[in-house]
Amino acid sequence: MKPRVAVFSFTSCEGCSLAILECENELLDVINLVDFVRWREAMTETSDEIDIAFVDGSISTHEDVRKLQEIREMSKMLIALGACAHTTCITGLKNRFGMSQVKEIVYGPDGAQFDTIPARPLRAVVPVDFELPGCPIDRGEFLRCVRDLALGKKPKLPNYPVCVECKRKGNVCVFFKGMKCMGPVARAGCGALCPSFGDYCEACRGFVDNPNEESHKETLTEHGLTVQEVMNYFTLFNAYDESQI
Amino acid sequence: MTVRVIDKQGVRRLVENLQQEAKVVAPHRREGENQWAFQEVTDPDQICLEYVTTCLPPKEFAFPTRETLVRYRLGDPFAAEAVIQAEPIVLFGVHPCDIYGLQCLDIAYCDEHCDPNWVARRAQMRIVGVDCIPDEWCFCAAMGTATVDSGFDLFLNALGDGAYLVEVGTEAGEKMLAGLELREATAAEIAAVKKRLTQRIKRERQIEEDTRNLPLRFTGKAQSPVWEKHAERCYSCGTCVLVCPTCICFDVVDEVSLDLQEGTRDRVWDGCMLEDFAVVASGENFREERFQRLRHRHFRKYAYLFTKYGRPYCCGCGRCVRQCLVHIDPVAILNDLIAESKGGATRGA
Amino acid sequence: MALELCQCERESDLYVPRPTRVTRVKPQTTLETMITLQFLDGADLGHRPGQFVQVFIPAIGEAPISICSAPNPENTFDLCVRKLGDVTSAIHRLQGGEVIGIRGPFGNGFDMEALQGHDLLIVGGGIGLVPLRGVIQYVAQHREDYGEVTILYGFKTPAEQLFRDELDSWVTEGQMDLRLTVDRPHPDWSGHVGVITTLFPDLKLNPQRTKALVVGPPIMYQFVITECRLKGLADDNIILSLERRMRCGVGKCGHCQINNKYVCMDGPVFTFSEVKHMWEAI
Amino acid sequence: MNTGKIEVHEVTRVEGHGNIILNVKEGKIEELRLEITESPRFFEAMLIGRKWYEATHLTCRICGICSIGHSSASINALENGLGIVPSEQTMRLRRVIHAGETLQSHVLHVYFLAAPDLLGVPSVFPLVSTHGEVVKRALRLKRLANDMCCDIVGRHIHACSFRVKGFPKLPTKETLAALRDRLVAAIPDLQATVELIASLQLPHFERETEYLALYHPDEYAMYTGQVIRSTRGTETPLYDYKHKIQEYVVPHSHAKHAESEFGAYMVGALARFNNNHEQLRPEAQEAAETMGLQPICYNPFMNNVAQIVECVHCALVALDELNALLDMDLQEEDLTVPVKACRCVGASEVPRGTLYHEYNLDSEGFITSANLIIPTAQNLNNLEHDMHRLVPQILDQEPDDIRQTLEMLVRAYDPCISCATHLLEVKFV
Ligand SMILES: Cc1cc2nc3c(=O)[nH]c(=O)nc-3n(C[C@H](O)[C@H](O)[C@H](O)COP(=O)(O)OP(=O)(O)OC[C@H]3O[C@@H](n4cnc5c(N)ncnc54)[C@H](O)[C@@H]3O)c2cc1C
Ligand code: SF4
Ligand code: SF4
Ligand code: SF4
Repeated sequence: MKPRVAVFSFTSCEGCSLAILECENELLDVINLVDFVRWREAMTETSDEIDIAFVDGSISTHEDVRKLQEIREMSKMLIALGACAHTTCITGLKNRFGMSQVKEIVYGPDGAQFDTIPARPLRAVVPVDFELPGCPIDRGEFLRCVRDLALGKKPKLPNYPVCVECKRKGNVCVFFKGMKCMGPVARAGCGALCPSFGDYCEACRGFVDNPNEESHKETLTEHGLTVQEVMNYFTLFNAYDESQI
Repeated sequence: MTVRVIDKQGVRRLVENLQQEAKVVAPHRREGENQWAFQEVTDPDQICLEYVTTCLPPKEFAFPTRETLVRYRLGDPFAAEAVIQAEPIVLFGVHPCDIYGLQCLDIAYCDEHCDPNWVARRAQMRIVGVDCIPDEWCFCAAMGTATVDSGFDLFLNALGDGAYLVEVGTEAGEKMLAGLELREATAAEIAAVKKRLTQRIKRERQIEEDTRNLPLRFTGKAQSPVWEKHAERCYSCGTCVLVCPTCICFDVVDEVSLDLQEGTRDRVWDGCMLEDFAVVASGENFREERFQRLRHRHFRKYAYLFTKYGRPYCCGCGRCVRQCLVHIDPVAILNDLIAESKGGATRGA
Repeated sequence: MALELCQCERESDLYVPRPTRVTRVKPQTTLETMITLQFLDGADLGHRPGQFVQVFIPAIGEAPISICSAPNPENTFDLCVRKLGDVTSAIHRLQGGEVIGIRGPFGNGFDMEALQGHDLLIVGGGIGLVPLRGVIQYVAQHREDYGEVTILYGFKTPAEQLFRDELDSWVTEGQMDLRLTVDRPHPDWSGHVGVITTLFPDLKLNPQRTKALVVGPPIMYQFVITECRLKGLADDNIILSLERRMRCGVGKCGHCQINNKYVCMDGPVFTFSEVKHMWEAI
Repeated sequence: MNTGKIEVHEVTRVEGHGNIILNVKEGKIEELRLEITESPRFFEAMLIGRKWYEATHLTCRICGICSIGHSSASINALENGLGIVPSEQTMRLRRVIHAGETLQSHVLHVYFLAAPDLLGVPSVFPLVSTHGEVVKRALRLKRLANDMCCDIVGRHIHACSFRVKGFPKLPTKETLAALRDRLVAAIPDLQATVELIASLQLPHFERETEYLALYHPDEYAMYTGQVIRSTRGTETPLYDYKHKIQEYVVPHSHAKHAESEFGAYMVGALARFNNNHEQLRPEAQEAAETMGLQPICYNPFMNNVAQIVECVHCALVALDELNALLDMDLQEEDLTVPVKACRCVGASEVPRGTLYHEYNLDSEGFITSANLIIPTAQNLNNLEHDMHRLVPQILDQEPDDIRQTLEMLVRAYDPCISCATHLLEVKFV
């Protein structure tokens, strides 16, 4: 039987769920591999019997926590879809402020009624079987993940930095063009997309297992960034810090 | 044989002639400061023969960054076949160090087992060498690769104004010159090139030891503080080994079509500086620490393979240190090792 | 030009797996299973004990696995596999009858001729017994060529014991001295308890005549080698088999290198004197 | 239905989380509202303390559908503030990717989200077997639209190299030519789309309201415009947007609502059409006629039709721009930007309407405050007014049909709820 697949969204831009719909050339093959049984953005039906749940978004309200636990209950396998679910992505930037401060700032005196907690990745709330990183996910990586699951393989992420893919592409390192890049510490898998388009890597896929962060902070400083700017580079997609919540 | 001179127009015609029969690949300028890359020639005027070094070495034309080794159809039984794709190709404008690098891979890829993909591509490859422009990082003189006397079909030595002294390496090279009217070189021209080549052997970045003794300098150096000192800022990003003309390692990955009908086994460039290179299925990592990986890379280049094949597996092109963001430098490492084994302490340690 | 250097013939099928039929599946423990294979054309694999093959499961991938049987007249060979990842799990899903791919045999294997006339001390820890089973079968087939054979086999719990139904025949037909041990006391176990080195004090062997063949997890080697040396064995006579990550099996991909040695070409079998100066070995 | 409560918990096939609540007692509406339950992300707060060059990549993450639109508004704002005039080459490339996104979003909306309603199925998936060709056509068009972005800026969702002043890497001529050829080949698919929509019956419903859209003297305003134009006859300069649009908080919504001096108003494809139809390509005007769309149209369901009109227009604009680019000699440009303290205001017409970005920078280029006004948020007010007008007209129907019609109305607006939840203004002191 084909695995029953559901897609859920929490605090995010939903770009990662949409990225699935952007597999236009492969979508018909995907439908042959799996059955979509629940996906609010794309369909009206719902189902509670789920083999694989793809969940995008970070968890940033009490309601989110409750719903995610429910999804975990009804799914055999839970896969974090994209940066928000994996590192909190930019939604973690609000964690720099206290929550009551954030609400006060944004809603004024009525703020207290709103439900918001520091943004956290899925794995901080429930056990997660696999994390597909990236903002948004890499379509190829998503397709490989679906295929591997259909074949009974465990999906794997590279544990080397973006520089590796950048080299394999034959790119000129953007440091030679006066930019500063997070590639040496960021986890590969995107095919060094940004440097290949002349931009620098912002580490949307999070870091490799053992990034040499100290060394990279020094490198960025040597290339002219201020301490604040270095912090910004490190936190744009990776602001979530366990110890802060 | 008389020594001939090819002028700017001649070079252009030579390229056009070669393009009749083969894909011609030559250095081109790339965006960014002082950047070049080997690229297929579409317009001979875009070729840039006066260049320092390319981002990737020319090995990619015989060992692509990713290539399919085996293709198979699923089913019972599955049907697998080798995929060996080779086409006539001319690498035009290769520096001596890179020619040396290709030879290193020839040896390693043909040792005991013969890698069919490498061999097929190399069999159809012709090389036109050109002498180089040094930069602040290269050290070919120290490695003895500033000049080569084999490994090319033609070799061009600059005379200025786009003219070159032509050295013929093979019969195929001689044939390449057919139809081009080349004048004979003057004695003064020959002397000028000779003089330049002799000077080339003495460059600033030197290794303070006869390179032939390098393997000796590695004995007893496994526990040297040199490794940790130099590895401190290493990212394990693999850039140094991926851009190296003499590095050979690869990973093999399986790709299966989404309809689950067919698949390929592909090899992609890999490198021993990467953290997971020596991880086994049980999870154990046999080179867990950065310094262990840095140590292995240097032992391999200057001791293991040197001893095995009688030549260093480093051509001194300087790509690794040039492109390493923290400029971890084999010359500095070698000199530290040499200083250490000559009795001094590690410099700066 | 380049190929002036190339002395070898072209091996265009170097990376192509040969179709091989799974003729039998024999589960061993919850983690290990044994499969028997035969080339579709019935050809002989032509291996020696201690060599390995690259097993290819279509659509999944390839993994190096030791051949765990001695050459036989039926031209079949056995593999015993622990379920650890993609390929090994796929091997566990085999039911028999399927066609999978094999490249090899690769590696040096045990030099069975050089072992002739010697007493053998065979030490297997856990799944390390797998490549040694080929040696044991070979010795049983050529029993008169070898002296006394002692087998030490240690495993964590009784449930993890491999080749259960064969062990008796090693003792009776093979006339070998087999000693088993489990790491920790266990309700289902009445035999020896303790790590494998605890079997050594009772051993009586002639260090001049004995060659030790040791295969096990990395942690086991240093302790067993120490015991062997205490028994007076020369480093040349302690023979090991090492495992590393491996991609090509033919000395190209670089993954299995230990110092200057390639496990796939120079090994997996090494003498202790070969590896004792290699800081990456054990 | 005369009495009872209808709740649509989590409206499906829209982007983001929203509920419809309708409570009727004896033929009278007691309660009717669209609840926006999407978790707020506090974008304006996120922006505080970030460098100016991070704004574009940060704000494009507001929305996965109109990410290019957010980048456009952001770049437009920064360039206005920092006094940068992009080159012709840059503007042409931007118009291609902007058209790509509009095309992709409209195709997604009409084929995947709205069409199942019209064809009576719960999602696009059953259509694969019943309307295989239609689905394949939609996928083809969507892929092409995506590639118009991917081939130039790396990806459509959260473009990599879409930056202030220009493009760090230029596409090759081969890439551009390939896109042009594919666009030419896609014309029949667009025609077929027009015919398909012309053949479908959309609900009749009208409510007079105000339509707002950007206006540009030289073109049908998409990437950006100069003034905010209203069907009520007013024109407001872009930097004065706060005088035209007032935002306010409503208790049932995590998204702010907006109104102009005339009350609720609508933005989006229909609003653009109603304001600027005479600037559309003739072929697009023809398509409008074929599908029965005429200015000024007060039927919000016709927004779907206006979207298809824009698909035709955008494809033709992109074609012209690609041809022009192929005739040019593309030049690497200097992308260095001098920074200064300034107020940056910009806007873009994104698939769902006018999107405003405003940042204030200090002298080092750090963002000190930000304000973002998102199209869906502007439309919510109008949408609720529509619902109040529509419900009495259909109250005699079965609850399921009422529910269905209300959902269709919500979908016709193509709301992007996750976007809308971030228009929360931050006042920083
Ligand atoms: C000479 C030799 C003989 C062997 N003999 C036997 C035998 O007889 N029986 C037996 O059971 N085993 C044997 N092994 C071990 C066996 O090869 C491994 O267990 C097997 O390769 C696991 O493959 P897999 O696809 O199941 O594992 P996977 O874990 O899926 O891994 C495949 C490869 O990827 C690597 N890998 C795993 N995880 C990661 C990660 N997170 N990131 C990057 N890389 C990763 C692994 O190192 C492995 O090389 C032998 C090994 C060698 C070298
Ligand atoms: S551009 Fe970035 S990812 Fe690429 S090599 Fe340079 S530092 Fe690494
Ligand atoms: S290059 Fe970096 S920022 Fe770009 S997609 Fe890859 S990981 Fe993300
Ligand atoms: S030495 Fe430099 S290039 Fe090599 S892995 Fe370390 S940091 Fe990367």
